[in-house]
Amino acid sequence: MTEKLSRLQIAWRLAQDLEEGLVVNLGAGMPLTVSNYVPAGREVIFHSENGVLGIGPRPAAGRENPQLRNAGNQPITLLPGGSLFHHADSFTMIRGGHIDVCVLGAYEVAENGDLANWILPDSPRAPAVGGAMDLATGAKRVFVMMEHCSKEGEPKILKKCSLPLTGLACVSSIYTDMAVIDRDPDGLVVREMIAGMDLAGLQSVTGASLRLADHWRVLSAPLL
Amino acid sequence: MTEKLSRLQIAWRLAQDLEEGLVVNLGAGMPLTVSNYVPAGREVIFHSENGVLGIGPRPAAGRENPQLRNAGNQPITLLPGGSLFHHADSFTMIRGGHIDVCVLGAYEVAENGDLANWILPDSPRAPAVGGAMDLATGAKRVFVMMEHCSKEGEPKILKKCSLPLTGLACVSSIYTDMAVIDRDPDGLVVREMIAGMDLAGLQSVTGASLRLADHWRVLSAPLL
Amino acid sequence: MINKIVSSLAEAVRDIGDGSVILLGGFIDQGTPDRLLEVLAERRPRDLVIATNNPSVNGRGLAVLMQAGCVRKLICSFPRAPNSDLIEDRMRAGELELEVVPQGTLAERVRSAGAGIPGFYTRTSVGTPLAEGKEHRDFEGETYVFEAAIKGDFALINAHQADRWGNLVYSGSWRNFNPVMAMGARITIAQVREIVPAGELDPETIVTPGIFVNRVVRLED
Amino acid sequence: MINKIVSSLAEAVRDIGDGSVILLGGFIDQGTPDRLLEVLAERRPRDLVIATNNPSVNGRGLAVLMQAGCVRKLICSFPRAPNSDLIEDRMRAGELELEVVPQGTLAERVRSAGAGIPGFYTRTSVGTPLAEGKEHRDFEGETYVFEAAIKGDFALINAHQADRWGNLVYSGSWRNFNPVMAMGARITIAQVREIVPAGELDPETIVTPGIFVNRVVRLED
Repeated sequence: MTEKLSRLQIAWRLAQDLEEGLVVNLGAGMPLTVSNYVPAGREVIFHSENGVLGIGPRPAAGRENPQLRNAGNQPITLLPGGSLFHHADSFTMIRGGHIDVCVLGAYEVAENGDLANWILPDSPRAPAVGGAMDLATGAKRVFVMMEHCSKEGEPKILKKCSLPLTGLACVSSIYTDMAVIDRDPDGLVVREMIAGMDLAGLQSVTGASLRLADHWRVLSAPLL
Repeated sequence: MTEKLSRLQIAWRLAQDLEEGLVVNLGAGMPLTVSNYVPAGREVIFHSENGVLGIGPRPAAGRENPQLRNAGNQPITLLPGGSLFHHADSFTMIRGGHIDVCVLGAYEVAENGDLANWILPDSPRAPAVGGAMDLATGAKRVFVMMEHCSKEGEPKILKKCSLPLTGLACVSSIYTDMAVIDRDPDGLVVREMIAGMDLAGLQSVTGASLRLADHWRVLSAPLL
Repeated sequence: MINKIVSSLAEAVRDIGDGSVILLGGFIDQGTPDRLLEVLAERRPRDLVIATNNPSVNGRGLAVLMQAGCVRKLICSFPRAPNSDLIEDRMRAGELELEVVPQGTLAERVRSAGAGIPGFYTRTSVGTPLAEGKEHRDFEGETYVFEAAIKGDFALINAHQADRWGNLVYSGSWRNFNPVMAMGARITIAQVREIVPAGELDPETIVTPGIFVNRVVRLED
Repeated sequence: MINKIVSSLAEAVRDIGDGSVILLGGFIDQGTPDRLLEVLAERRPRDLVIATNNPSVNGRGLAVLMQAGCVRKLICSFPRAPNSDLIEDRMRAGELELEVVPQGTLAERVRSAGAGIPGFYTRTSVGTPLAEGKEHRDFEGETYVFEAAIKGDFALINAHQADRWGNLVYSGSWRNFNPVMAMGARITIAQVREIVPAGELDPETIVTPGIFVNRVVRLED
């Protein structure tokens, strides 16, 4: 049977791919959970666009510093080696290609790497972009983590995005509850699928053509 | 008789016009001497383009910090309130109009405020501009200090500069060994002349038309 | 003697007039200049243009100014907050103009103004609705969009410590937009938690040199 | 464990190849990366393009590299020094290309490269020989000239203290161009006087966060 990953399991799976020494920005929401699952002993430097490098574990209850929070407004700690800077320097890091990986959620990803994750045209809310466009465009690699399909069961990986874009041809890898998919110059390549899933099954819930990597593996994650 | 000012006296005279609280950049060479003559008790903040604000008196012999020097490479001290920053921030201050006054030497000044102070076309030396163009263009006011005439006795204040320019229409005031001259929308206005000098005499050593201010005064400086 | 310390919040914001462009430091509710904004709201200036990362999320500061009807236009990256109904309602009523700007573009547009740079090119937003109507240009095979500087008449910021020359240091992530906005305005006004004698801040560690700051006011405890 | 500390100068500059664009920190002889340059000169790379405020004034560092015939082009603001005969002689011999850039324009061109900005407009140099051949453009009645980013393959810099993450602090006016050049290169290499354990540098006072630094080498006493 095909057991889909939970959101935390997606975060866990993505975290395994963050190599030692990378500088990684985690988008607000679900991506922020990724930092909990970096393998012990591996140093990954987490960046927050409000001017922090080297974010450590969440502070213990009662030990929060109200003047040290991430871009999701959660209390944080700094690791030894952490540093602080202002917004223009922070986005010099982002826009200038100094961030190795950013992790973002998505409404839609296209097979050419286009990303839509900031606005639903029919929303009554004011349009809010934050740092999403800067990160999508500036980071060396953009990892998307999301459910493979929308709540209505529609594919979110598409030939072409229908929603207003966040960035062009920027997504490098997609981590979903069903698969890990990389983008190469020819399109989308499935690197991992959950147990019981085959390419035809994955293709049936995907709006863009998928190829299977030669050495694809089963996508699995511990219970979290 | 007409007693011309020495270079140090020009510096002294200029220093009297630096009001409390101004941020002032002093060009290398002769302008650096200006800081010695700010009236006691008046706080003027001296900026050096290599990343220093709040330069204090020259350090006592043997007390120099080799890692604290000005743009002329002389040892300096910092006043309480001084700060340090990098070159991009330093020229944000300059280019962004945050420097109230810069003091520069000049080969030529034109009546429209054009300044030539960086290159002699027939020099065998490599052309070297340093921060002169940034300062001439970016400072709110540019004070020129120079001898009124060249060593050959030729006027240095001209209808139009003949040398390659440093900046366009940037000079606000000129302090020479004979006069203090301001620029207004109609041209050059003599604010002070040395004792014994009259407008005709000054005009005869000046290549641009001068007007005499209504309340002009005698230019004088203590013996230095 | 140079003394940028003013004795009250009201004195600090005394000359912010109708139609002023005001840059705000702060991010979410980290290091926002709430008290300056609240005291400004008492004076009921009209038609203010506010550049800030986001609206007030705690009902303080900018929320008070907006509720007082003082704001005509908001330039920001994330115009959404617990109280952003206010923004949306006023937008629908045609009483509030909104310009959405990517966060880093906002920071750089303000820094540019402070640095005497009228605008710059960035890849950020190319291909998105936020680039529509802007000049596009290719450099080495990549497409960029031109973003114009945002110059403030005033910046209102929040800092940890100040001295009488206006030197500032911040604390933790409350630094964020504050030093950037300080660079981009004609007059920068800081609310600070502590004032120390000149010379007490280590020159090596001052983040905002006093050249960028015009007035400092200490918050009452 | 992240460890950007390398054990020798030679290892620090091991991969600087012919034709590299190298950004140098330092100003006059304040905070120049002399030892890195001298060890690089031993390897005799060819056709280097060097961006720096000025040539070596003390006969060390860049002077050694130039005397070894490694430099094809110099981008600098003040190409004059006690030893600048060398520059002028080589220029006349057609062996050295010189691009003179106003000092602040040099800093901003490099910072732009580091910030993902391909170029910017400035009033500096308009109307002078240094603006000739460059794009001019008016903004609000003022004329500006376009200056393109300078991206380095390498930056060689000088700092006071470092940790294994590459965080740097400087000392006094030896800061100058060093943090700027660190931002503008693909690989930044710092010679430092002291290495301290991670966490010993106060996060509030780090000037160059380690993200901008690839290798750190401590000078022998």
